[in-house]
Amino acid sequence: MVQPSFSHPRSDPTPSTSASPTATLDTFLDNQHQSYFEELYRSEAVCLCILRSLPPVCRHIILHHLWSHQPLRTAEVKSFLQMDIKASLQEVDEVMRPALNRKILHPIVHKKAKMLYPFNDSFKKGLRNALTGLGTSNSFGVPYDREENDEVPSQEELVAYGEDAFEGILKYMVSSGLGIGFSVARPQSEVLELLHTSGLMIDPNDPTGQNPNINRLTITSKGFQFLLEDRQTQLWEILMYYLNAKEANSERSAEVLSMFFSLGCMQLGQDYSASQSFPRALSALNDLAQYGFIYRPSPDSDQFFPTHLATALCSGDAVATKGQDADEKRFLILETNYKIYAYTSNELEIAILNLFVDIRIRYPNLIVGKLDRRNVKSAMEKGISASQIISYLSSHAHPQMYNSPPPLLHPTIVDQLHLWDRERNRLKLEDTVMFEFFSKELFEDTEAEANANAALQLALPKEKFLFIEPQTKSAITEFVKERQNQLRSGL
Amino acid sequence: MVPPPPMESRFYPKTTPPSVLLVILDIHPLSWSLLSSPPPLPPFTEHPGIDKAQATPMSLPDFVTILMVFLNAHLASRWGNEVVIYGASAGRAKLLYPPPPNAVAGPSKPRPNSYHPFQLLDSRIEQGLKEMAAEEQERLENGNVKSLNEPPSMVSALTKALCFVNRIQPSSSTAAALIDPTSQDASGSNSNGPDRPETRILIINATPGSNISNSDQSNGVSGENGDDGDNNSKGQGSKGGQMRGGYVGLMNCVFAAQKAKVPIDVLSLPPPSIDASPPIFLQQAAHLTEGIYWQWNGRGALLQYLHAIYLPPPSLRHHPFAVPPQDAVGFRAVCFCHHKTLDVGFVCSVCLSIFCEPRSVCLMCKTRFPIKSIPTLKTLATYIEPIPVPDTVPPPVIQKGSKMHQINENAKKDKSKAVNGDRSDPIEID
Amino acid sequence: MSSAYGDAYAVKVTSGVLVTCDSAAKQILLHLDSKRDGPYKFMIRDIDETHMIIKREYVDEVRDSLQDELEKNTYVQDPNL
Amino acid sequence: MPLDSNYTPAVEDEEEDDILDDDLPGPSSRGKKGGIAGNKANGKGKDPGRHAWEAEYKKSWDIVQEDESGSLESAVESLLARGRRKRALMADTPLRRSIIRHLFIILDLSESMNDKDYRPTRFEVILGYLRSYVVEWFDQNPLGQIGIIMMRDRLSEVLVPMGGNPQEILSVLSDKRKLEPSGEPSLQNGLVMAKGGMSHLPTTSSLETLIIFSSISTADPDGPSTIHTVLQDLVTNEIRTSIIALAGEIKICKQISERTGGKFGVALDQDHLKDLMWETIPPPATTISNPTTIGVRNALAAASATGKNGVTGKTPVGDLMVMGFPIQLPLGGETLCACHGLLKKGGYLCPRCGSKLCDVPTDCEVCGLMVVSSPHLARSFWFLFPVANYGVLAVEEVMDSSTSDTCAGCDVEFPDVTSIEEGVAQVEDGVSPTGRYRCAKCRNDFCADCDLYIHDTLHTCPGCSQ
Repeated sequence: MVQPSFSHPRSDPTPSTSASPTATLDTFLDNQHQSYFEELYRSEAVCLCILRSLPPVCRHIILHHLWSHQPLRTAEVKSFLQMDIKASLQEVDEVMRPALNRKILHPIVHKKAKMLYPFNDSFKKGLRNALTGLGTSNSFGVPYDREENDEVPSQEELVAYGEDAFEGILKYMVSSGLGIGFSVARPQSEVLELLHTSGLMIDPNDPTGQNPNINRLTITSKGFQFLLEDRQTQLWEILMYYLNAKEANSERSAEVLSMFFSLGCMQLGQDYSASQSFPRALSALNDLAQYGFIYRPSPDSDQFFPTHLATALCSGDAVATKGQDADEKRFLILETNYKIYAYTSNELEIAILNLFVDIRIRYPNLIVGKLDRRNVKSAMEKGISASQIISYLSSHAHPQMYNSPPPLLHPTIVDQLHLWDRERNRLKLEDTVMFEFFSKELFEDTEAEANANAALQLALPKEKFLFIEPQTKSAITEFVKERQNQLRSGL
Repeated sequence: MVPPPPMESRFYPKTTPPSVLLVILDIHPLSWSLLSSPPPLPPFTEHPGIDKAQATPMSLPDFVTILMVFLNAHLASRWGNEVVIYGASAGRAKLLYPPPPNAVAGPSKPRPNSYHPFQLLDSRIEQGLKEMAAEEQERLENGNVKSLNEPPSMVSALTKALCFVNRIQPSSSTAAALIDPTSQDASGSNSNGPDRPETRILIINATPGSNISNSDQSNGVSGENGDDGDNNSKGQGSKGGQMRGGYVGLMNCVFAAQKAKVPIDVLSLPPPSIDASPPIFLQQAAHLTEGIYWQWNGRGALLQYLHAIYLPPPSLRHHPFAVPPQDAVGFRAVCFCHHKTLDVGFVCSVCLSIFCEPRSVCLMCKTRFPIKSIPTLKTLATYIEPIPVPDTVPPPVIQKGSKMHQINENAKKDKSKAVNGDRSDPIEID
Repeated sequence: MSSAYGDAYAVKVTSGVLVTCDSAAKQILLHLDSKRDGPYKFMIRDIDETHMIIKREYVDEVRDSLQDELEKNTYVQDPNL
Repeated sequence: MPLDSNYTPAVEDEEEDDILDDDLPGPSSRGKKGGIAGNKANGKGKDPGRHAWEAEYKKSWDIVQEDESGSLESAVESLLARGRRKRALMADTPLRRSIIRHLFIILDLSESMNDKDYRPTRFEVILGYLRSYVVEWFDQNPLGQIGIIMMRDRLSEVLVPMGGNPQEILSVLSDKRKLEPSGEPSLQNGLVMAKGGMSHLPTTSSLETLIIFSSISTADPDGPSTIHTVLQDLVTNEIRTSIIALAGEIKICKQISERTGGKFGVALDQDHLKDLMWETIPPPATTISNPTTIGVRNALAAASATGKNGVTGKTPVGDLMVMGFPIQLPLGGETLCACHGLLKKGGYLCPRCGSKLCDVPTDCEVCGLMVVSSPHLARSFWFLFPVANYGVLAVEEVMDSSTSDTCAGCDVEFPDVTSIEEGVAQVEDGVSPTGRYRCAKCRNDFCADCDLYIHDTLHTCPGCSQ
């Protein structure tokens, strides 16, 4: 029951998030079409970030082949990977799949059991330009030429600004759910709209979700799960919700997406010119300001500073996230006796901990609490799953915890959490109609029929019981009746 | 609950630790002039192993641009990857990137079409190279032309690189280990954090021949009479320093790298047409540290080769990727008396120092050897002749008559020195 | 039309809520049901080790009472200790 | 023996200083800091009359103490300083060392190994140290061989026969079940077995035994031969016997080690135990009296070349050995090897006769040349060319001279001189107040980390190699 993914990160990377932070992004991209990518790959920044989002092996094969003129051949891939030359195409495909999904390579059936993977030209060009710096699309942001004398916010200020803005939103969500009142300003209405449409928050008085009163939103279980994600994932989820909203309004989202990537490649502390960097995505840029991705000295100025939220967007691992750096994020020590020591004074983190930890002692910079059944189960009532808690714990584990032999979290605790999760639903209840047969053949015929119509819930051949979905009752009874007649007439 | 990861994910790692690439770039002016204008004919025509094809000229600026793209690719291949570059010029080594703290941090304004880290790296490399070139220039104007005859001080660069590695990931044998004895198991793999970076060193050698031994042959005559001037000008440390910095130093670096599990990759630029004998000691270094040794064939395509051979981080190299097949490695040594590269040598049973000819007293530990055995050894020495070796390995260099003569007088000198028996600095023999 | 008795092909149809659970929970349910009487019994049919059919109207009640029963049997450490 | 002077009841009781920044110098440091060393002896117990081994057990983590400002800086610095002082002696060690070593580690596995004065037990600690010891040993003595003998139940048995493969030894050391301590040790049996195990070995290589003795008594068999006769044999066979006692100083042990030219030490605590063990790792200086005759390998080489065997009447101190440096073949096709006559991939080519050998170091089957790969020799070169110790730099020195502001090794920036307050300077001698250490030769400055690294591991000064 001990999950392999909870073991020591070096032995098995990505301990906390079974999915990478950009999981939402990946799923989004995988569903896009050729044209969409063509549009994306016009920007070198996108090519760079897409390349980095590939799994290492695939990534290196791409880089390996980037500068050669012929298309990549399956034989070559096999030789790179020391595969048997007779290895099946699937194995190669398995490795190259991410690149194919991103339309970096266009598979062409060469001979039988042989494939050619020519590069997508725009990607190849884009990546090469990214490496050589010969691009023309200004995708890395056009710096804003300011006068010498006007003041520039320091990196710390930018980080602080970004943190405040984003944590403000999170705090608002938390405080809406729990009694704890943060003195937080309500985010702008657009943000609330997004939170609502994304289903992170709902208006309890408005079950339909048609005309919610966005001032009375409360957090949903989905929202709680959102809170437990690490920062990287949260950012991308928000961005993806934003993107989807745009799509819903049938706007072209490619520009916006490529802007996200460009932001991710920008330099913290540097100011850029909005109009020249993103001529076609200005409105989106303004929206991002509300989430603290960028900072504008004055709302209508062309100058903007990306905050660490933006610049860290594409840095695959949260460790690279400036502002809340590694050891600031790793404050949890979890003992096998379920005691938790959290070296943090961050209101938000404490609030999140409070979701499933029974906080006993609270010092200025230290929280001592206990993972106990009552709190964990109450958290689970809120819709938080055991694995989410576990991932939260392991992603915030104190460096000290890495010095003890793996797994990072002690199996007993992991198991106990899973057990508590199990405990909640020991009953599986489903409406059913039971058919009780006496003749074997009739039973079997009906079972086959029910199976064919996917109406079967459960079949007990020994007792000759058949359980089927209620809505299919009539159909099945019809069938049974005529079978009965056939059989009866049979004798 | 989470399903167990599928099979292929165990075969192909999902992520790799961030990797730090330390590049040691040989910018010896003579070597590069040789590379940029290759000689019309390969010197060793009688050697079967080399093809007579004319090498494409490769000038330092051309190569540096290629190198920059490669380094950008390294930075691009993973977030958190880092690059450190040392320049090794004649007898000197210098850190080129990251810039020294007091230096101006690159261009103030980022270019709209280049990723800022790339831009920083490239501009800084250019700047650093220019600085070094300038320093070389003034060294020449200050008149010590002989300094050009010194080999590029790879060793100095290597030591600096290893010190750097030691700083970013200290070995377990530091004060911390002294404090707690629990970290005393043979597997010293106590990592203080989720992912510690993996480091590797890439030596880009431009100097023909095994740049330690043949340096002494290259500046053989001039070096000899130059020595006195050398000694009183730069102090006696230098000569010994060169010798130690040559073979023993390199070996020490290799062992240190082995301990730190840092592979040393070697890219040897001089194509066979220029240089029939590969830098065997760099080759040994690569072999002993499980690095990759590869010699350019002088036919361009360096960019592809760099990406193909040297880009994958160590964690991916042996699996799933494969390292290119390595040549035969000559485990030759350099004798302490004349810095000759030896196939068969005479070794002091006490201190294991290596000599190219039988002698009565060990130069290092002053052990007296039995007079009786010397004649037998002498005769034995004459038996030694080069053996037919595979193409991949050069035949041992044959001494010219003049060289022989010179060595003999060296030997005399040594003997006299040995009799004086100053143990202060055993290095300053010859 | 022949009576169900003796007719090999007769089929008995009952509708309700199928409960699937581990045998321990099953036993608890049986126990709960045994304590009720008359119309308040929720069990329609006990099928096997891990299945039973109960009346639709009792579903929530059953679930809650099971939870209570489980809570009774789980030791919760006194937070003040 | 110098080592003991630490442990004899110290005479001077003055400077009753606290053990807070106590740095437990290895015995080697005695030469330089005799005062402190002597002081350590009674520094353990407060009352002067007590012997060191009577002192209550000091846990190693007690040594590290926070200074009043609550930081560990001073403690760590003292540890560094201790390393520096240890090296101070290394630098002027004689150049003559016997490289080809054969070592028997005689391990006391008596009941006493279960004592808990070392956490968790002596047994565990010793095993842990031994594993890293073996690795380190082979690292510095690639041409040497190690065997392990264990003493328990008054018997001695060879745990690992003399061999040059650390992996095999480690594997044996790693399974504890076979090594369960029991009974009493018999020093005599252990030594006899060791002697027997080394009788066939050439005396050109230095024969050594390292005894880790945990109990305070030895239960030797009655009979004609006593431990003293055994001791006599050891002396005649020049088997250098070093003894590290965990419990206390034992007369016979001290005698043995003194007579055979070994070292004797009593471990104060885990750190010190480690120091004692690690001191036996670098090859021992060959004493003048020790006549190493011509080795068999060397004789082989000579004989093969010139029909007569090279052993001469008068035994010189050392001898020139003819060694060939092979060529390692790539793992290409399979070829016949000269030593086994088997088809094998890879292998080495004898540089003289060109026959293929499976492994080095070995004597070439065909021409009898002793074939070693030069790295094997090169491993021992670092103490032929030791790196001179770096001197500490006082604040003013840095002030006046135009020094670079980065470390010549790792290019880390030095702390700003002006910002150094005097408090740190007096933590330990040998610690530079400016955090700079200057090489006397090349006048380059290094940071403390590089200083440690260069002298402990790298053995090459970045500045001097320019």
